[in-house]
Amino acid sequence: MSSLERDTVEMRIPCEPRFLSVVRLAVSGAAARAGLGISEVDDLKVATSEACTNVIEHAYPEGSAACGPIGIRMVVREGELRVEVEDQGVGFDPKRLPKVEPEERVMEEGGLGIYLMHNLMDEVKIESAPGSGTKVVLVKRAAR
Amino acid sequence: MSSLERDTVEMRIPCEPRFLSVVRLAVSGAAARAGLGISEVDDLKVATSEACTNVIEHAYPEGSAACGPIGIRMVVREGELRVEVEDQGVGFDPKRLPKVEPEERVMEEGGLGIYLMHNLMDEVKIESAPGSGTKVVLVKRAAR
Amino acid sequence: MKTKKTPLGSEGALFALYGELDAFTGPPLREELGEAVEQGARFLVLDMSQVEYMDSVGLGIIVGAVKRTREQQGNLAVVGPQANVLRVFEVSGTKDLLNVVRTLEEAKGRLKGLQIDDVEGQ
Amino acid sequence: MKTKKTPLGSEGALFALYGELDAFTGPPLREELGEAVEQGARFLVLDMSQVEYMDSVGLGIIVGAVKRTREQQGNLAVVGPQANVLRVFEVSGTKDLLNVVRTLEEAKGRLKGLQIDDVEGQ
Ligand SMILES: Nc1ncnc2c1ncn2[C@@H]1O[C@H](COP(=O)(O)OP(=O)(O)O)[C@@H](O)[C@H]1O
Ligand SMILES: Nc1ncnc2c1ncn2[C@@H]1O[C@H](COP(=O)(O)OP(=O)(O)O)[C@@H](O)[C@H]1O
Repeated sequence: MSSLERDTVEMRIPCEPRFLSVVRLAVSGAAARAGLGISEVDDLKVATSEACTNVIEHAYPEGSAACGPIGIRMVVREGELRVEVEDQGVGFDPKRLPKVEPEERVMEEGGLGIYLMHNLMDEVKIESAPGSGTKVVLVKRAAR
Repeated sequence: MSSLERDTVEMRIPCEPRFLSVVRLAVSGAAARAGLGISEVDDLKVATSEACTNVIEHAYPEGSAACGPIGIRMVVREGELRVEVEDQGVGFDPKRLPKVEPEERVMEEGGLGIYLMHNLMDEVKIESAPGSGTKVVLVKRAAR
Repeated sequence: MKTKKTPLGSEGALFALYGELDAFTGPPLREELGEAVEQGARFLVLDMSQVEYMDSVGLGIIVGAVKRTREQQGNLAVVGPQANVLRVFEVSGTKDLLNVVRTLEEAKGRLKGLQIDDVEGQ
Repeated sequence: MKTKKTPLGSEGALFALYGELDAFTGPPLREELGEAVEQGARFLVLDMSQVEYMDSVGLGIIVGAVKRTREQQGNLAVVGPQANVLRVFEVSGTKDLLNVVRTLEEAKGRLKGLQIDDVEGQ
Protein backbone atom coordinates (compact mmCIF):
# COMPACT_ATOMS: atom_id res chain seq x y z
CA MET A 1 0.00 0.00 0.00
CA SER A 2 1.68 3.19 -1.11
CA SER A 3 1.63 6.29 1.03
CA LEU A 4 -0.99 7.67 -1.36
CA GLU A 5 -3.38 5.12 0.05
CA ARG A 6 -3.04 6.00 3.71
CA ASP A 7 -6.57 7.38 3.51
CA THR A 8 -8.25 4.38 1.88
CA VAL A 9 -10.21 1.52 3.39
CA GLU A 10 -10.94 -1.41 1.08
CA MET A 11 -13.61 -4.02 1.45
CA ARG A 12 -14.81 -7.04 -0.46
CA ILE A 13 -18.13 -8.72 0.20
CA PRO A 14 -19.78 -11.72 -1.40
CA CYS A 15 -22.58 -10.86 -3.79
CA GLU A 16 -25.30 -11.40 -1.19
CA PRO A 17 -27.85 -9.05 0.33
CA ARG A 18 -27.11 -10.15 3.89
CA PHE A 19 -23.78 -8.30 3.76
CA LEU A 20 -25.28 -4.94 2.79
CA SER A 21 -25.68 -3.95 6.44
CA VAL A 22 -21.98 -4.69 7.07
CA VAL A 23 -21.03 -2.30 4.26
CA ARG A 24 -23.35 0.39 5.61
CA LEU A 25 -21.74 0.17 9.05
CA ALA A 26 -18.23 0.44 7.60
CA VAL A 27 -19.30 3.41 5.46
CA SER A 28 -20.82 5.11 8.53
CA GLY A 29 -17.55 4.71 10.38
CA ALA A 30 -15.46 6.03 7.50
CA ALA A 31 -17.85 8.94 6.99
CA ALA A 32 -17.61 9.88 10.66
CA ARG A 33 -13.80 9.90 10.33
CA ALA A 34 -14.14 12.21 7.34
CA GLY A 35 -16.01 14.62 9.59
CA LEU A 36 -19.43 14.24 7.95
CA GLY A 37 -22.59 14.89 9.94
CA ILE A 38 -25.39 12.48 10.75
CA SER A 39 -27.63 13.25 7.78
CA GLU A 40 -24.68 13.14 5.38
CA VAL A 41 -23.75 9.75 6.78
CA ASP A 42 -27.35 8.60 6.28
CA ASP A 43 -27.26 9.71 2.65
CA LEU A 44 -24.04 7.78 2.06
CA LYS A 45 -25.50 4.64 3.57
CA VAL A 46 -28.42 4.76 1.14
CA ALA A 47 -26.35 5.60 -1.94
CA THR A 48 -23.74 2.90 -1.20
CA SER A 49 -26.45 0.32 -0.56
CA GLU A 50 -28.12 1.21 -3.85
CA ALA A 51 -24.87 0.67 -5.73
CA CYS A 52 -24.22 -2.68 -4.02
CA THR A 53 -27.82 -3.83 -4.47
CA ASN A 54 -27.50 -3.08 -8.20
CA VAL A 55 -24.48 -5.40 -8.42
CA ILE A 56 -26.47 -8.17 -6.76
CA GLU A 57 -29.54 -7.61 -8.93
CA HIS A 58 -28.10 -6.71 -12.33
CA ALA A 59 -24.39 -7.41 -12.75
CA TYR A 60 -24.65 -11.18 -13.12
CA PRO A 61 -27.83 -12.03 -15.01
CA GLU A 62 -26.77 -15.70 -15.27
CA GLY A 63 -27.83 -15.92 -11.65
CA SER A 64 -26.46 -15.52 -8.20
CA ALA A 65 -24.19 -18.58 -8.34
CA ALA A 66 -22.04 -16.76 -10.91
CA CYS A 67 -22.06 -13.53 -8.99
CA GLY A 68 -18.54 -12.34 -8.19
CA PRO A 69 -17.51 -10.32 -5.16
CA ILE A 70 -18.35 -6.64 -4.72
CA GLY A 71 -15.39 -4.34 -4.15
CA ILE A 72 -15.90 -1.24 -2.03
CA ARG A 73 -13.24 1.46 -1.55
CA MET A 74 -13.68 4.33 0.88
CA VAL A 75 -11.36 7.29 0.53
CA VAL A 76 -11.41 9.40 3.68
CA ARG A 77 -10.49 13.07 3.27
CA GLU A 78 -11.10 15.95 5.65
CA GLY A 79 -14.73 16.91 5.03
CA GLU A 80 -15.26 14.40 2.22
CA LEU A 81 -15.92 10.70 1.77
CA ARG A 82 -15.56 9.07 -1.62
CA VAL A 83 -17.00 5.57 -2.03
CA GLU A 84 -16.31 3.38 -5.05
CA VAL A 85 -18.36 0.27 -5.72
CA GLU A 86 -16.98 -2.10 -8.33
CA ASP A 87 -18.02 -5.33 -10.01
CA GLN A 88 -16.73 -7.47 -12.90
CA GLY A 89 -20.21 -8.18 -14.20
CA VAL A 90 -22.00 -7.54 -17.50
CA GLY A 91 -21.86 -3.77 -17.34
CA PHE A 92 -24.33 -1.45 -19.06
CA ASP A 93 -24.45 1.84 -20.90
CA PRO A 94 -25.28 4.51 -18.32
CA LYS A 95 -26.35 6.90 -21.11
CA ARG A 96 -29.09 4.55 -22.20
CA LEU A 97 -30.99 4.49 -18.94
CA PRO A 98 -34.68 5.12 -19.63
CA LYS A 99 -35.52 8.79 -19.12
CA VAL A 100 -38.71 8.62 -17.11
CA GLU A 101 -39.96 10.86 -14.36
CA PRO A 102 -39.54 9.58 -10.80
CA GLU A 103 -43.30 9.36 -10.34
CA GLU A 104 -43.57 6.95 -13.26
CA ARG A 105 -40.56 4.94 -12.16
CA VAL A 106 -42.04 4.60 -8.76
CA MET A 107 -45.20 3.00 -10.08
CA GLU A 108 -42.97 0.53 -11.90
CA GLU A 109 -41.59 -0.45 -8.48
CA GLY A 110 -38.02 0.08 -9.51
CA GLY A 111 -35.54 2.21 -11.38
CA LEU A 112 -35.01 4.58 -8.47
CA GLY A 113 -31.56 3.47 -7.34
CA ILE A 114 -29.45 5.66 -9.59
CA TYR A 115 -31.96 8.51 -9.28
CA LEU A 116 -31.57 8.42 -5.48
CA MET A 117 -27.76 8.34 -5.74
CA HIS A 118 -27.81 11.52 -7.82
CA ASN A 119 -30.15 13.24 -5.42
CA LEU A 120 -28.33 12.25 -2.23
CA MET A 121 -24.68 12.70 -3.30
CA ASP A 122 -22.58 15.70 -4.27
CA GLU A 123 -21.04 13.71 -7.14
CA VAL A 124 -21.95 10.47 -8.88
CA LYS A 125 -19.86 8.92 -11.63
CA ILE A 126 -20.77 5.65 -13.33
CA GLU A 127 -18.05 3.98 -15.35
CA SER A 128 -19.56 1.03 -17.14
CA ALA A 129 -19.80 -0.57 -20.55
CA PRO A 130 -21.50 -3.76 -21.69
CA GLY A 131 -19.08 -6.63 -21.06
CA SER A 132 -16.58 -4.82 -18.87
CA GLY A 133 -18.01 -4.43 -15.41
CA THR A 134 -19.15 -1.37 -13.54
CA LYS A 135 -17.62 1.15 -11.18
CA VAL A 136 -19.85 3.61 -9.36
CA VAL A 137 -18.14 6.55 -7.65
CA LEU A 138 -20.05 8.41 -4.95
CA VAL A 139 -18.79 11.58 -3.28
CA LYS A 140 -20.33 13.30 -0.28
CA ARG A 141 -18.96 16.44 1.36
CA ALA A 142 -19.62 17.99 4.73
CA ALA A 143 -21.98 20.96 4.66
CA ARG A 144 -20.24 24.16 5.72
CA MET B 1 -14.20 -15.61 -5.20
CA SER B 2 -15.01 -19.30 -4.98
CA SER B 3 -18.29 -20.50 -3.56
CA LEU B 4 -16.39 -21.49 -0.44
CA GLU B 5 -15.97 -17.82 0.27
CA ARG B 6 -19.63 -16.84 0.10
CA ASP B 7 -19.46 -16.33 3.85
CA THR B 8 -16.36 -14.13 3.98
CA VAL B 9 -16.00 -10.35 4.18
CA GLU B 10 -12.54 -8.97 3.56
CA MET B 11 -11.19 -5.61 4.60
CA ARG B 12 -7.92 -3.75 4.35
CA ILE B 13 -7.16 -0.64 6.36
CA PRO B 14 -4.08 1.56 6.48
CA CYS B 15 -1.92 1.05 9.54
CA GLU B 16 -3.47 3.99 11.43
CA PRO B 17 -5.43 4.14 14.65
CA ARG B 18 -8.15 6.35 13.17
CA PHE B 19 -9.46 3.37 11.19
CA LEU B 20 -9.91 1.10 14.21
CA SER B 21 -13.47 2.32 14.72
CA VAL B 22 -14.32 1.46 11.10
CA VAL B 23 -13.13 -2.12 11.66
CA ARG B 24 -15.14 -2.38 14.87
CA LEU B 25 -18.31 -1.29 13.07
CA ALA B 26 -17.79 -3.81 10.28
CA VAL B 27 -17.12 -6.56 12.82
CA SER B 28 -20.30 -5.63 14.70
CA GLY B 29 -22.29 -5.95 11.51
CA ALA B 30 -20.77 -9.29 10.58
CA ALA B 31 -21.26 -10.61 14.13
CA ALA B 32 -24.92 -9.62 14.05
CA ARG B 33 -25.31 -11.56 10.78
CA ALA B 34 -23.70 -14.57 12.45
CA GLY B 35 -26.45 -14.40 15.05
CA LEU B 36 -24.26 -13.33 17.98
CA GLY B 37 -25.75 -11.39 20.88
CA ILE B 38 -24.84 -7.91 22.08
CA SER B 39 -22.24 -8.91 24.65
CA GLU B 40 -20.61 -11.34 22.24
CA VAL B 41 -20.42 -8.57 19.66
CA ASP B 42 -18.83 -6.30 22.28
CA ASP B 43 -16.20 -8.93 23.06
CA LEU B 44 -15.36 -9.28 19.36
CA LYS B 45 -14.97 -5.53 18.99
CA VAL B 46 -12.39 -5.45 21.79
CA ALA B 47 -10.46 -8.54 20.65
CA THR B 48 -10.32 -7.37 17.01
CA SER B 49 -9.22 -3.89 18.06
CA GLU B 50 -6.47 -5.39 20.22
CA ALA B 51 -5.16 -7.40 17.29
CA CYS B 52 -5.20 -4.38 14.95
CA THR B 53 -3.65 -2.08 17.58
CA ASN B 54 -0.82 -4.59 17.96
CA VAL B 55 -0.08 -4.37 14.24
CA ILE B 56 0.08 -0.58 14.48
CA GLU B 57 2.25 -0.64 17.60
CA HIS B 58 4.54 -3.63 17.08
CA ALA B 59 4.60 -5.02 13.54
CA TYR B 60 6.70 -2.28 11.97
CA PRO B 61 9.30 -1.10 14.49
CA GLU B 62 11.01 1.03 11.83
CA GLY B 63 8.16 3.45 12.31
CA SER B 64 4.73 4.18 11.02
CA ALA B 65 5.88 5.32 7.57
CA ALA B 66 6.90 1.74 6.81
CA CYS B 67 3.73 0.28 8.23
CA GLY B 68 1.88 -1.82 5.68
CA PRO B 69 -1.86 -2.34 5.51
CA ILE B 70 -3.79 -4.48 7.98
CA GLY B 71 -5.86 -7.28 6.47
CA ILE B 72 -9.05 -8.31 8.24
CA ARG B 73 -11.17 -11.30 7.19
CA MET B 74 -14.51 -12.06 8.77
CA VAL B 75 -15.98 -15.51 8.21
CA VAL B 76 -19.69 -15.52 9.01
CA ARG B 77 -21.20 -18.86 10.04
CA GLU B 78 -24.49 -19.57 11.76
CA GLY B 79 -23.76 -18.90 15.44
CA GLU B 80 -20.07 -18.16 14.92
CA LEU B 81 -17.86 -15.33 13.73
CA ARG B 82 -14.22 -15.93 12.90
CA VAL B 83 -11.99 -12.87 12.51
CA GLU B 84 -8.48 -13.03 11.08
CA VAL B 85 -6.12 -10.08 11.42
CA GLU B 86 -3.00 -10.23 9.29
CA ASP B 87 0.16 -8.17 8.77
CA GLN B 88 3.44 -8.58 6.86
CA GLY B 89 5.49 -7.07 9.65
CA VAL B 90 8.39 -8.32 11.79
CA GLY B 91 6.48 -11.11 13.50
CA PHE B 92 7.34 -12.53 16.91
CA ASP B 93 7.44 -15.81 18.76
CA PRO B 94 4.11 -16.16 20.56
CA LYS B 95 5.63 -18.79 22.89
CA ARG B 96 8.12 -16.32 24.24
CA LEU B 97 5.66 -13.79 25.58
CA PRO B 98 6.60 -12.93 29.17
CA LYS B 99 4.59 -14.99 31.62
CA VAL B 100 3.48 -12.42 34.15
CA GLU B 101 0.29 -12.17 36.08
CA PRO B 102 -2.30 -9.70 34.80
CA GLU B 103 -1.94 -7.57 37.94
CA GLU B 104 1.75 -7.06 37.24
CA ARG B 105 1.21 -6.43 33.56
CA VAL B 106 -1.36 -3.85 34.40
CA MET B 107 1.07 -1.83 36.47
CA GLU B 108 3.42 -1.92 33.49
CA GLU B 109 0.67 -0.16 31.53
CA GLY B 110 0.69 -2.73 28.77
CA GLY B 111 0.91 -6.35 27.80
CA LEU B 112 -2.80 -6.95 28.25
CA GLY B 113 -3.88 -7.18 24.61
CA ILE B 114 -3.30 -10.88 24.02
CA TYR B 115 -4.44 -11.68 27.56
CA LEU B 116 -7.77 -9.95 26.84
CA MET B 117 -8.18 -11.76 23.53
CA HIS B 118 -7.84 -15.12 25.28
CA ASN B 119 -10.31 -14.14 27.96
CA LEU B 120 -12.93 -12.70 25.62
CA MET B 121 -12.86 -15.23 22.75
CA ASP B 122 -13.76 -18.90 22.47
CA GLU B 123 -10.62 -19.54 20.41
CA VAL B 124 -7.44 -17.56 19.76
CA LYS B 125 -4.70 -18.71 17.45
CA ILE B 126 -1.55 -16.68 16.77
CA GLU B 127 0.52 -17.66 13.77
CA SER B 128 3.70 -15.64 13.80
CA ALA B 129 7.44 -16.01 13.54
CA PRO B 130 10.20 -13.41 13.54
CA GLY B 131 10.55 -12.08 10.00
CA SER B 132 7.39 -13.51 8.52
CA GLY B 133 4.43 -11.46 9.66
CA THR B 134 1.59 -12.30 11.97
CA LYS B 135 -1.89 -13.73 11.67
CA VAL B 136 -4.23 -13.65 14.65
CA VAL B 137 -7.36 -15.81 14.46
CA LEU B 138 -10.24 -14.98 16.79
CA VAL B 139 -13.37 -17.12 17.08
CA LYS B 140 -16.50 -16.22 19.01
CA ARG B 141 -19.62 -18.39 19.20
CA ALA B 142 -23.15 -17.59 20.23
CA ALA B 143 -24.07 -18.75 23.72
CA ARG B 144 -26.77 -21.40 23.68
CA MET C 1 -37.01 -7.29 9.77
CA LYS C 2 -39.43 -7.98 12.59
CA THR C 3 -43.10 -7.11 12.04
CA LYS C 4 -46.15 -6.97 14.28
CA LYS C 5 -49.61 -7.13 12.71
CA THR C 6 -52.80 -5.83 14.34
CA PRO C 7 -56.26 -5.79 12.72
CA LEU C 8 -57.59 -2.34 11.84
CA GLY C 9 -61.32 -2.66 11.54
CA SER C 10 -62.57 -5.57 9.45
CA GLU C 11 -60.84 -4.64 6.22
CA GLY C 12 -57.57 -3.18 7.42
CA ALA C 13 -54.29 -4.08 9.06
CA LEU C 14 -51.67 -2.13 10.96
CA PHE C 15 -48.10 -3.39 10.48
CA ALA C 16 -45.45 -2.18 12.91
CA LEU C 17 -42.04 -2.66 11.30
CA TYR C 18 -38.76 -2.95 13.22
CA GLY C 19 -35.13 -2.72 12.09
CA GLU C 20 -33.66 -2.26 8.63
CA LEU C 21 -35.51 -2.50 5.33
CA ASP C 22 -33.19 -3.39 2.45
CA ALA C 23 -32.64 -6.07 -0.22
CA PHE C 24 -31.97 -8.62 2.54
CA THR C 25 -34.93 -7.97 4.81
CA GLY C 26 -37.34 -6.73 2.12
CA PRO C 27 -38.48 -9.93 0.36
CA PRO C 28 -40.22 -11.52 3.38
CA LEU C 29 -41.99 -8.21 4.03
CA ARG C 30 -43.22 -8.11 0.42
CA GLU C 31 -44.70 -11.59 0.93
CA GLU C 32 -46.34 -10.64 4.19
CA LEU C 33 -47.99 -7.48 2.86
CA GLY C 34 -49.14 -9.32 -0.28
CA GLU C 35 -50.76 -12.03 1.80
CA ALA C 36 -52.51 -9.51 4.02
CA VAL C 37 -54.14 -7.85 1.01
CA GLU C 38 -55.11 -11.24 -0.43
CA GLN C 39 -56.78 -12.10 2.85
CA GLY C 40 -58.96 -9.00 2.65
CA ALA C 41 -56.97 -6.22 4.27
CA ARG C 42 -57.44 -3.58 1.58
CA PHE C 43 -56.42 -0.77 3.97
CA LEU C 44 -52.83 -1.00 5.19
CA VAL C 45 -51.06 1.23 7.69
CA LEU C 46 -47.30 0.79 8.11
CA ASP C 47 -45.94 2.09 11.41
CA MET C 48 -42.35 2.87 10.41
CA SER C 49 -41.30 4.69 13.58
CA GLN C 50 -39.00 1.81 14.54
CA VAL C 51 -37.42 1.41 11.11
CA GLU C 52 -33.77 2.44 11.22
CA TYR C 53 -32.95 2.23 7.54
CA MET C 54 -34.75 2.10 4.19
CA ASP C 55 -33.63 2.39 0.57
CA SER C 56 -35.22 1.98 -2.87
CA VAL C 57 -35.86 -1.70 -2.25
CA GLY C 58 -38.16 -0.74 0.62
CA LEU C 59 -39.80 1.95 -1.48
CA GLY C 60 -40.49 -0.59 -4.22
CA ILE C 61 -42.12 -2.95 -1.74
CA ILE C 62 -44.36 -0.24 -0.32
CA VAL C 63 -45.30 0.94 -3.81
CA GLY C 64 -46.15 -2.64 -4.72
CA ALA C 65 -48.39 -2.88 -1.67
CA VAL C 66 -50.17 0.42 -2.36
CA LYS C 67 -50.93 -0.77 -5.88
CA ARG C 68 -52.38 -4.00 -4.61
CA THR C 69 -54.61 -2.23 -2.06
CA ARG C 70 -55.87 0.19 -4.73
CA GLU C 71 -56.76 -2.68 -7.03
CA GLN C 72 -59.23 -3.56 -4.23
CA GLN C 73 -60.43 0.06 -3.91
CA GLY C 74 -58.34 0.32 -0.75
CA ASN C 75 -55.26 2.35 0.12
CA LEU C 76 -52.10 2.46 2.22
CA ALA C 77 -50.51 4.97 4.60
CA VAL C 78 -47.12 5.20 6.28
CA VAL C 79 -46.86 6.55 9.84
CA GLY C 80 -44.02 8.24 11.67
CA PRO C 81 -40.80 7.48 9.77
CA GLN C 82 -37.56 8.70 11.33
CA ALA C 83 -35.64 11.52 9.63
CA ASN C 84 -33.40 9.29 7.47
CA VAL C 85 -36.32 7.18 6.23
CA LEU C 86 -38.53 10.24 5.67
CA ARG C 87 -35.74 11.68 3.53
CA VAL C 88 -35.90 8.70 1.18
CA PHE C 89 -39.66 9.21 0.74
CA GLU C 90 -39.11 12.92 0.10
CA VAL C 91 -36.16 12.66 -2.26
CA SER C 92 -37.94 10.01 -4.30
CA GLY C 93 -41.08 12.14 -4.53
CA THR C 94 -43.24 9.42 -3.01
CA LYS C 95 -44.29 11.12 0.21
CA ASP C 96 -47.78 12.09 -1.02
CA LEU C 97 -48.34 9.05 -3.21
CA LEU C 98 -47.69 6.78 -0.22
CA ASN C 99 -49.57 8.92 2.33
CA VAL C 100 -46.58 9.41 4.59
CA VAL C 101 -47.91 11.09 7.73
CA ARG C 102 -46.93 11.57 11.36
CA THR C 103 -49.72 10.00 13.36
CA LEU C 104 -52.12 7.09 13.18
CA GLU C 105 -54.96 9.65 13.34
CA GLU C 106 -53.73 11.32 10.16
CA ALA C 107 -53.27 7.95 8.52
CA LYS C 108 -56.90 7.04 9.20
CA GLY C 109 -57.93 10.37 7.68
CA ARG C 110 -56.12 9.43 4.48
CA LEU C 111 -57.74 6.02 4.18
CA LYS C 112 -61.19 6.91 2.85
CA GLY C 113 -63.47 3.94 3.18
CA LEU C 114 -61.73 2.45 6.20
CA GLN C 115 -64.41 1.87 8.81
CA ILE C 116 -63.17 4.32 11.40
CA ASP C 117 -65.64 3.18 14.07
CA ASP C 118 -64.02 -0.22 14.40
CA VAL C 119 -60.69 1.44 14.81
CA GLU C 120 -61.41 4.07 17.42
CA GLY C 121 -60.09 1.90 20.22
CA GLN C 122 -56.62 1.37 18.74
CA MET D 1 -12.85 11.65 22.68
CA LYS D 2 -14.56 14.64 24.22
CA THR D 3 -13.86 15.43 27.87
CA LYS D 4 -15.34 17.84 30.41
CA LYS D 5 -13.31 18.77 33.48
CA THR D 6 -14.77 20.07 36.76
CA PRO D 7 -12.79 20.86 39.92
CA LEU D 8 -13.39 18.50 42.83
CA GLY D 9 -12.33 20.32 45.95
CA SER D 10 -8.94 22.05 45.79
CA GLU D 11 -6.88 18.98 45.01
CA GLY D 12 -9.17 16.96 42.79
CA ALA D 13 -10.74 16.91 39.34
CA LEU D 14 -13.75 15.17 37.85
CA PHE D 15 -13.37 14.23 34.17
CA ALA D 16 -16.49 13.27 32.26
CA LEU D 17 -15.46 11.27 29.19
CA TYR D 18 -17.55 10.91 26.02
CA GLY D 19 -17.32 8.51 23.07
CA GLU D 20 -14.77 5.82 22.30
CA LEU D 21 -11.47 5.25 24.09
CA ASP D 22 -8.96 3.44 21.87
CA ALA D 23 -5.50 3.88 20.33
CA PHE D 24 -6.83 6.80 18.26
CA THR D 25 -8.59 8.79 20.97
CA GLY D 26 -6.40 7.66 23.88
CA PRO D 27 -3.21 9.72 23.47
CA PRO D 28 -4.81 13.17 23.97
CA LEU D 29 -6.59 11.85 27.06
CA ARG D 30 -3.28 10.58 28.48
CA GLU D 31 -1.88 14.10 28.04
CA GLU D 32 -4.85 15.73 29.66
CA LEU D 33 -4.87 13.51 32.74
CA GLY D 34 -1.09 13.88 33.12
CA GLU D 35 -1.36 17.66 33.03
CA ALA D 36 -4.16 17.69 35.59
CA VAL D 37 -2.02 15.74 38.08
CA GLU D 38 0.96 18.00 37.40
CA GLN D 39 -1.21 21.00 38.16
CA GLY D 40 -2.07 19.61 41.58
CA ALA D 41 -5.14 17.41 41.05
CA ARG D 42 -3.93 14.36 42.96
CA PHE D 43 -7.47 12.97 43.24
CA LEU D 44 -9.04 12.07 39.91
CA VAL D 45 -12.56 10.81 39.24
CA LEU D 46 -13.37 9.59 35.71
CA ASP D 47 -17.07 9.61 34.88
CA MET D 48 -17.18 6.88 32.22
CA SER D 49 -20.95 6.59 31.93
CA GLN D 50 -20.84 8.13 28.44
CA VAL D 51 -17.95 6.02 27.15
CA GLU D 52 -19.17 3.64 24.47
CA TYR D 53 -16.02 1.61 23.97
CA MET D 54 -12.72 0.91 25.75
CA ASP D 55 -9.90 -1.58 25.22
CA SER D 56 -6.45 -2.20 26.71
CA VAL D 57 -5.18 1.13 25.42
CA GLY D 58 -7.72 2.87 27.64
CA LEU D 59 -6.85 0.60 30.56
CA GLY D 60 -3.19 1.48 30.14
CA ILE D 61 -3.97 5.19 30.22
CA ILE D 62 -6.07 4.90 33.35
CA VAL D 63 -3.41 2.77 35.06
CA GLY D 64 -0.82 5.39 34.13
CA ALA D 65 -2.98 8.08 35.70
CA VAL D 66 -3.59 6.13 38.91
CA LYS D 67 0.17 5.64 39.29
CA ARG D 68 0.79 9.33 38.89
CA THR D 69 -1.86 10.29 41.47
CA ARG D 70 -0.43 7.79 43.96
CA GLU D 71 3.05 9.23 43.54
CA GLN D 72 1.45 12.35 45.02
CA GLN D 73 -0.29 10.38 47.80
CA GLY D 74 -3.53 10.75 45.84
CA ASN D 75 -5.76 8.24 44.08
CA LEU D 76 -8.19 7.72 41.19
CA ALA D 77 -11.68 6.28 40.83
CA VAL D 78 -13.83 5.36 37.83
CA VAL D 79 -17.59 5.95 37.96
CA GLY D 80 -20.46 4.27 36.16
CA PRO D 81 -19.01 2.43 33.15
CA GLN D 82 -21.50 0.78 30.80
CA ALA D 83 -21.66 -3.03 30.64
CA ASN D 84 -19.14 -3.44 27.80
CA VAL D 85 -16.58 -1.14 29.41
CA LEU D 86 -17.11 -2.66 32.87
CA ARG D 87 -16.42 -6.06 31.32
CA VAL D 88 -12.95 -4.92 30.21
CA PHE D 89 -12.16 -3.78 33.78
CA GLU D 90 -13.42 -7.08 35.13
CA VAL D 91 -11.75 -9.41 32.65
CA SER D 92 -8.43 -7.61 33.08
CA GLY D 93 -8.67 -7.86 36.87
CA THR D 94 -8.37 -4.10 37.31
CA LYS D 95 -11.77 -3.30 38.78
CA ASP D 96 -10.55 -3.00 42.39
CA LEU D 97 -7.16 -1.55 41.58
CA LEU D 98 -8.82 1.28 39.65
CA ASN D 99 -11.69 1.82 42.12
CA VAL D 100 -14.40 1.17 39.56
CA VAL D 101 -17.69 2.06 41.26
CA ARG D 102 -21.22 3.00 40.32
CA THR D 103 -21.76 6.43 41.84
CA LEU D 104 -19.86 9.62 42.54
CA GLU D 105 -20.67 9.11 46.23
CA GLU D 106 -18.90 5.75 46.24
CA ALA D 107 -15.98 7.25 44.35
CA LYS D 108 -15.53 9.92 47.02
CA GLY D 109 -15.55 7.17 49.65
CA ARG D 110 -12.65 5.48 47.88
CA LEU D 111 -10.54 8.62 47.67
CA LYS D 112 -9.19 8.92 51.22
CA GLY D 113 -7.73 12.36 51.74
CA LEU D 114 -9.97 14.10 49.23
CA GLN D 115 -11.49 17.07 51.07
CA ILE D 116 -15.08 15.95 51.00
CA ASP D 117 -16.43 19.25 52.31
CA ASP D 118 -15.45 21.14 49.20
CA VAL D 119 -17.16 18.52 47.13
CA GLU D 120 -20.50 18.17 48.86
CA GLY D 121 -22.20 20.54 46.42
CA GLN D 122 -21.25 18.63 43.27
N1 LIG E 1 -23.73 -2.84 -11.48
C1 LIG E 1 -24.57 -2.93 -12.52
N2 LIG E 1 -24.36 -3.87 -13.47
C2 LIG E 1 -25.20 -3.97 -14.54
N3 LIG E 1 -26.26 -3.14 -14.74
C3 LIG E 1 -26.53 -2.18 -13.82
C4 LIG E 1 -25.69 -2.03 -12.69
N4 LIG E 1 -26.16 -0.98 -11.97
C5 LIG E 1 -27.24 -0.52 -12.64
N5 LIG E 1 -27.47 -1.23 -13.76
C6 LIG E 1 -28.52 -0.98 -14.77
O1 LIG E 1 -29.10 0.30 -14.52
C7 LIG E 1 -30.52 0.18 -14.35
C8 LIG E 1 -31.04 1.25 -13.38
O2 LIG E 1 -30.63 0.98 -12.05
P1 LIG E 1 -31.42 1.64 -10.84
O3 LIG E 1 -31.63 3.06 -11.12
O4 LIG E 1 -30.66 1.33 -9.60
O5 LIG E 1 -32.83 0.93 -10.80
P2 LIG E 1 -33.23 -0.60 -10.61
O6 LIG E 1 -32.07 -1.27 -9.95
O7 LIG E 1 -34.45 -0.59 -9.75
O8 LIG E 1 -33.51 -1.11 -11.98
C9 LIG E 1 -30.73 -1.24 -13.88
O9 LIG E 1 -32.02 -1.70 -14.16
C10 LIG E 1 -29.65 -1.99 -14.67
O10 LIG E 1 -30.09 -2.27 -15.98
N1 LIG F 1 1.26 -8.08 15.06
C1 LIG F 1 2.36 -8.14 15.84
N2 LIG F 1 3.60 -8.00 15.30
C2 LIG F 1 4.71 -8.07 16.07
N3 LIG F 1 4.69 -8.27 17.41
C3 LIG F 1 3.50 -8.43 18.02
C4 LIG F 1 2.29 -8.38 17.26
N4 LIG F 1 1.26 -8.58 18.14
C5 LIG F 1 1.82 -8.75 19.35
N5 LIG F 1 3.16 -8.67 19.30
C6 LIG F 1 4.11 -8.85 20.42
O1 LIG F 1 3.41 -9.41 21.53
C7 LIG F 1 3.55 -8.59 22.69
C8 LIG F 1 2.32 -8.68 23.58
O2 LIG F 1 1.21 -8.03 22.99
P1 LIG F 1 -0.02 -7.56 23.87
O3 LIG F 1 -0.39 -8.66 24.79
O4 LIG F 1 -1.08 -7.07 22.97
O5 LIG F 1 0.52 -6.39 24.78
P2 LIG F 1 1.15 -4.97 24.35
O6 LIG F 1 0.68 -4.68 22.97
O7 LIG F 1 0.61 -3.99 25.33
O8 LIG F 1 2.63 -5.13 24.47
C9 LIG F 1 3.85 -7.22 22.14
O9 LIG F 1 4.54 -6.42 23.06
C10 LIG F 1 4.69 -7.53 20.90
O10 LIG F 1 6.03 -7.78 21.26
